[in-house]
Amino acid sequence: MVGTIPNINLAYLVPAFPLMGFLITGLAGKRLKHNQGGIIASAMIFFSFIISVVLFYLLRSSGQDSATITLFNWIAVGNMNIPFAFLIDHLSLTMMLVVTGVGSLIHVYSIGYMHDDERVNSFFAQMNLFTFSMLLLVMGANYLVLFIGWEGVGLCSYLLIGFWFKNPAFNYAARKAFIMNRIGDLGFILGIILLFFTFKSVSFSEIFAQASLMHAGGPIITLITLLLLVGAVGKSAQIPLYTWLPDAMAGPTPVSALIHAATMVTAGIYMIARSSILYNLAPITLNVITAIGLTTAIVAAIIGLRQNDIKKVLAYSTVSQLGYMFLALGLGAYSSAVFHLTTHAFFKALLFLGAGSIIHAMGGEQDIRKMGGLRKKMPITYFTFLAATLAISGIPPFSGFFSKDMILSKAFEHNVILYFLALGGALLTCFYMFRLFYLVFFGEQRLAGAHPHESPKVMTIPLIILGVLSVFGGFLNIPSLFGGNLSFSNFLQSAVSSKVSEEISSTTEIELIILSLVLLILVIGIAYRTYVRKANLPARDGEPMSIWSRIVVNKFYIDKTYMILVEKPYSSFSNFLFNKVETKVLNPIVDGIGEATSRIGILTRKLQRGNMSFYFFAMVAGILLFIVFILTI
Amino acid sequence: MILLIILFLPILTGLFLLPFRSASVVRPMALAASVINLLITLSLVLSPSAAYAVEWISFLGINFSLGFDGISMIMILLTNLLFPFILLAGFNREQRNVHILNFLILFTQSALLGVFLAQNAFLFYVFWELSLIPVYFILLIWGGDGRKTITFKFFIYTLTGSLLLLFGIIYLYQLTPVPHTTDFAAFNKLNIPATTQIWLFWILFIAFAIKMPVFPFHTWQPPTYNMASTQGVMILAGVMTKMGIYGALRFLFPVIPQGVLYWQNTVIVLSLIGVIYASLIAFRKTNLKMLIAFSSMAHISLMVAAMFVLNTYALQGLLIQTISHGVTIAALFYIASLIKEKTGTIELPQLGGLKLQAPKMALLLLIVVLGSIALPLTAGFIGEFLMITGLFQQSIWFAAIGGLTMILGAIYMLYAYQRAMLGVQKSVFNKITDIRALDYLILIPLIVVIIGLGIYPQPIFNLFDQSIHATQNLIKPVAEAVSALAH
Amino acid sequence: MKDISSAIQLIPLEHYILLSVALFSIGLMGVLFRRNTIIILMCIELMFNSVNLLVTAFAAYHSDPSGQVFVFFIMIVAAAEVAVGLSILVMMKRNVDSVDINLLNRLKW
Amino acid sequence: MTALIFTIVLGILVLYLGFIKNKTILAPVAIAGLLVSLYLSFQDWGLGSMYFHNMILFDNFSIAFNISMIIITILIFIFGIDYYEDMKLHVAEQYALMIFALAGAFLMTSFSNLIMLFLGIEILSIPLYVLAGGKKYSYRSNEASFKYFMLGSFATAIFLFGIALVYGASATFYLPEIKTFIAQFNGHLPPMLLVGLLFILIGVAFKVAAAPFHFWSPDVYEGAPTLVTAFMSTVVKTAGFAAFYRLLNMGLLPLPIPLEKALWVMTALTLFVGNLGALKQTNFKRLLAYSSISHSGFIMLAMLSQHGSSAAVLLYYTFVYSLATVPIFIIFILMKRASERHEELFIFRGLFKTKPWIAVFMTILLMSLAGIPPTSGFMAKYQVFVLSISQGILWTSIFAILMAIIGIYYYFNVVREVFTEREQPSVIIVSKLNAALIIVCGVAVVILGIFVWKLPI
Repeated sequence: MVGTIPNINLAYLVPAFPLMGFLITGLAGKRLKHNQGGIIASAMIFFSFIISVVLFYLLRSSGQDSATITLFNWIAVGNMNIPFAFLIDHLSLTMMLVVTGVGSLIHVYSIGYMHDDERVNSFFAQMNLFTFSMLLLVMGANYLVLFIGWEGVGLCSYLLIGFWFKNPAFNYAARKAFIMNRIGDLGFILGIILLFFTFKSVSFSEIFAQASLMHAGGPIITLITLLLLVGAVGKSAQIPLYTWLPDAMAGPTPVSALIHAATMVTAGIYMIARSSILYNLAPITLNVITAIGLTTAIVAAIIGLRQNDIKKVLAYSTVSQLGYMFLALGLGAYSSAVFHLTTHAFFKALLFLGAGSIIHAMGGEQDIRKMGGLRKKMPITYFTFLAATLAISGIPPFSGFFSKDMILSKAFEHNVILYFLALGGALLTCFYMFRLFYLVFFGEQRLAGAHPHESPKVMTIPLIILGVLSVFGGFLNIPSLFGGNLSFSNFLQSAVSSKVSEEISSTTEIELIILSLVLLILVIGIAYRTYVRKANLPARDGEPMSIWSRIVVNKFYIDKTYMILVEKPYSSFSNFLFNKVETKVLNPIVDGIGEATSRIGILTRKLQRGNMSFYFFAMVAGILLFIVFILTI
Repeated sequence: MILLIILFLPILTGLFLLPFRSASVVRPMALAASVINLLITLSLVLSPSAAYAVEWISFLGINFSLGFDGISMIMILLTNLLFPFILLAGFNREQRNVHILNFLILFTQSALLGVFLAQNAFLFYVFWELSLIPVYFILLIWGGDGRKTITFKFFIYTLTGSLLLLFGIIYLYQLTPVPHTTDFAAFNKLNIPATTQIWLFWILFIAFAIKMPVFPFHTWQPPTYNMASTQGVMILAGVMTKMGIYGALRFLFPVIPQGVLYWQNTVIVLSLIGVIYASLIAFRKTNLKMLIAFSSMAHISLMVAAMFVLNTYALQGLLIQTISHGVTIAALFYIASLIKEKTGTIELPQLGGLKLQAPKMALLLLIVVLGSIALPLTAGFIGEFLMITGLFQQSIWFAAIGGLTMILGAIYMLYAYQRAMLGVQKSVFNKITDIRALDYLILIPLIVVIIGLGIYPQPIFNLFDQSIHATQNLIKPVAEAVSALAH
Repeated sequence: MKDISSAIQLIPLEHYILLSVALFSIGLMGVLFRRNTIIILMCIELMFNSVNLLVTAFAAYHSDPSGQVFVFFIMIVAAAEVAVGLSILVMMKRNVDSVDINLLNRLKW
Repeated sequence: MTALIFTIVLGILVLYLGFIKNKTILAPVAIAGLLVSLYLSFQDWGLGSMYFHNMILFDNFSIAFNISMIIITILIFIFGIDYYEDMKLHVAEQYALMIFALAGAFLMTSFSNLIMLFLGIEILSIPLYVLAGGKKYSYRSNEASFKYFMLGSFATAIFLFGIALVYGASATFYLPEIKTFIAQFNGHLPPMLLVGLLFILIGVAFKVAAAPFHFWSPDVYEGAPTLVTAFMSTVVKTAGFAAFYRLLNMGLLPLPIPLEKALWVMTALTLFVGNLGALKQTNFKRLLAYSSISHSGFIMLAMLSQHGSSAAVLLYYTFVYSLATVPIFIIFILMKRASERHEELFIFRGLFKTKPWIAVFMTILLMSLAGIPPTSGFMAKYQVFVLSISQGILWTSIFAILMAIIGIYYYFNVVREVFTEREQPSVIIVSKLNAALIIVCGVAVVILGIFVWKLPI
């Protein structure tokens, strides 16, 4: 009895609007007035946000968990039948709301931010295209439609990272991002195919229906989940495929906010949460996820400590936050992962936009060592940024606190060591965030000749809205501890089947919270002492430093390792193939045959000596030979 | 009868046009003819039932019998779809002896259609050779530098394969029950001892392997593509490579299933090697046309691999990829030659930043590139997805290696795109022009096909299913061979 | 006719065969090893005549007249050939002023 | 028979016409006469009449071959009109000698007795010795005729010796009787007979320039006047193969195993020498000489692979081969004139630029020689391979196919020259008649390739 919900077909409009926006802004191109493109684009996203809200209430009122709506039969081959269908359920609705909501804010913000760029219209076109693909991703009713969005967002991130295409470094970053994503995608598509051969279908409903009857730990399931995981790792920038994300900061800041913080990078989390039923069947995979998540969270946080580019810091923090989400997934706490995803969308978007407005104010300067004392100059940015910082650091009652706390407590349930590692990561996060915060806003301005000023309204208003969200966003999911009813998690229950594990007693939970709180305050204090009181700056590049910090500054040399282990061998091997195999072996063989033949030809010609007695000899010889031949044979 | 029209309309038009020397007369009429042919073909798609057969050389069992099934139909569709654009590519361009050139192109079209329509091996062979002759002259007369030697190598190399094929055909002919015949129908009924099939396989396959080309029979290809004129390379890469695939489907699977089975993995491995090999080389190629040539080889190799796993997914994927690859590669080469026209070079290091002056060209190139790296919602994705699915059914490793095209293709294609279009602009390209209406006329429809089939491929699948017996003809014999081995 | 053949048959056939084979070989050797065209022509004639002898002998032994007829044919043809050959020889002498067969070797390869 | 007699008379007539100093009438008369004998040959179709104590048998086989040879000769004569224009003296002899040679060819196709075969070969050869030396003061022509004569008469001697030995063994010159005589040994022939047969075959093989008895042909073809070369490489070769086939078919079937093996070796050698010799050839006439050797190889393949029933293929092959070769020689003559009497391949350069139509037909003719569809040359090769492969002769066929590829290589070498630009384009004069005939031949070559029917011979 799916699809009986009245007006559910409105769902078409959700992706339709951004698509329209893409076509309009893309095709109209130059013909549009300078910021018309931005307005149209933002409006489109906003419309689909409205529709999503409407859908939300429709679903609520209908009392159903999900609705599938099919556009047309996409691929029907043999016994493979893949419709182009959307699935509207609580999970996808959540994602839709996040994508369109945060998305529209960022679009509005971009109107101001990209104001001076001459290719602003194509910028918005690509942003809309991205939103469209992202919506396909979250709304798809089967893995293949999801995959469309999956690759679509990859493409858009490629385009937008390389938006300022004159800079070769940016182009490189864009290519790197796309290819690393593609590596993941290969695993993903193989996983989908294996799914198909296992379940004879790729649509969520059928697969999960069958999977719920299977028992855990089957090799096939493990393989499937691992393959899917490869895709998620690539998309969500986890170890070992995370290096593209920091480079992706080459793109315009709104892009970083929308794609590389709020939405695209969370696709992996979404996909795993979506496949929760499968993952519950594969404990091994879950452990792998936990390991990946935790390491990523901590390593990225450590690297973040020593970054001096404001966007790089945020990038690494994104990576580490995604690590937390993976951790949650690994622990089977899918809903908390999605919850953290949501809150993270709020405050990380806010952080990026704030950073954007700072960069805007500083005239394109991104080095936090050159900033400082912006507290007075740009109060709105300051306050919103503060809110976001507190949120990401997990200070109650800011949104980050609730989501992160859930994950931590899950970790504690699972294993104490896990908990402390996670907590350590959280403390690191707190430290580098406040380092950033203090360096930027406190002290006195260090960059001479810059006249920082508060950004225009079109940029600040989204900041404020996001600020509000990141302050109160946590209240969506107040744990029973604080008299809440985990409304968010319950809302998701129907879509994702979280692993049930014994609740820890509220007393221990209280203790844990207090512990973490104390530590956090301590960390903030240290940060304050170092960067505000002593006001000592991070080391300049080139200054001598200890091995440890050198390693950290060089991001554990992972980029270099990849360069040496992958890129160099790749190109040299392809050189070898062409210069040696193709030109030295294959071509010579073919040409050699021709050459040999013509050699023989020349010899045969030379046989024709032109003098008679030789001819006589030849004939007689021939005759004698034939006589011998016929008489002996 | 309608088949006769489809078959002979182009060449007759070409002959009729020979006396006219002015381009303004020849080109439009040639174009008109090919468009009409396309329309007729489409009408045929709607009502797919036509055949034509007369005795030709009775004492040699040769009949002039035309007909088609899903596979041929798709090939014919591709041919007639591409040729209008190939002819269009000649418009507004400086060409010597336009009338002869257009005649040769139309001649090629007829020959190719003949290959795909023939229901008789001898007829097939005749057209197979015929298609080579005009192309040879197109390359020889209108080709680029070093055409004399390169064209010659290509010609001889291809003919070597063809003559072995001829041997194979005659061998099959004399195996048929008296009175001997060369009809495919008779060939399909043969059951040849396995030992024979095993050696006969290569006699027949080499010709196709060279045409496609399969590693390591590909050495003629990159230089030829690089040297060929725009139209020449569009024909070569767009359609002629498909002759090999079609021929293999026609000859190998129904006639010598056991041979196919015996060599299946060999060929698949060879093709997969080809995939990796070509992709890797393409990465280091600085000459754009060479690069596209190698990328084409990579794609074709994947198609060959898919062809030899021989299950429904692979076949369907193969067929849709046939069209997708034909269209994409034609568009790619067209844009490449546009770049050559505008900048005078095709060497990537000398290019760069063209997007500043020619954003539209950059955009179109990007779309085509995305099509060729099989982004979802392009036909390429459907094709590669299905083919990889098919490979998966054989072995997950085949699928994984075949799937590497997704990554490697992205690597070299995007690299090439960025080197040509993005980055800082060279000062010499300050005043190059963006593409003109004519180029739109060629590229937009091709792109529409690429994306349209990516969004809604079903028509092609249906077309193929309409002649489900075609699938049966291909799969059943091999399946039987498998079961025979089992017992 | 009758007594001629009987007279021929006084000598056993092998002798004829051996003789004519010998003649033939002599001619052949001459063709191979001499360089003077005239002599080579002579040797070829010798070979013809060895054939004539052989055929005659056989004809007598088979007592079948067609053999003799054939001999006449051969003689006529040989005569014609020699006529042509000598004229060619004259031409050659005029052109290269020699009768050495290996002088004429411009046409080669 | 009447055709034969008439042809001889015609020869004498033309010879006497030489006394009239008006040489414009020669060709018309000769051609008209040949047309008459063509008509007469048609009259004999299906009669199978015998003459001279059954030494000559005009069955359909011989008549078919005669007709084809007459047609080719007519073609050559028509081209001759233009060719002999600038020649002052002795034109009549040229025509007359060719006609006599033709008469000899008739004998070679219709003998049923070794004596007649011998006479035919000689009547064919002796005029050719003279024709080859037709250019009296040309060194090369002289050398050609000299070599041809020397080697020719040497081969004749061998041939005669063979006949003598066979006669000695079998006491007859009649092929049917020889056949029955051989049959009684059922395979194990006495050496004398075997050697005799071998010598006879060698004598014929010499005429068709089968390796290793081919050495005369490149030199002679190059040296002889081009029109004579055309005549030799077409009519003479046709006659030679007709004789060869008839000899095997009437006299030696079933072919004794040793002889068959020997002939296979000869075939392979011929294919090899012909194609590889031509591969790197720069002189066009020599190229065609080698190509005719290689074609001999293919014909022998057909002839041997199916004794007795390959006559039709033989006729078809020789005819279409001649039909393609003659006009090529003519185009060669024209190009030679246009480029100060050079004979290398490069003289064809720029032909497409100056005379596109001639170039196109040149291409078609070369394609026919190379055996590429839809020309008749392809059909001919196809039938050859059908014969050989259906006899299970796989390896030789593969070998022949590889050789065919080499053939394509050198023919298209010429095509490539035709279609490449030339520095200073040369003026090529093509008389209307020649152009027309070239086109007719080209069209005929294609038509015969498309409409093929089995001849009842």
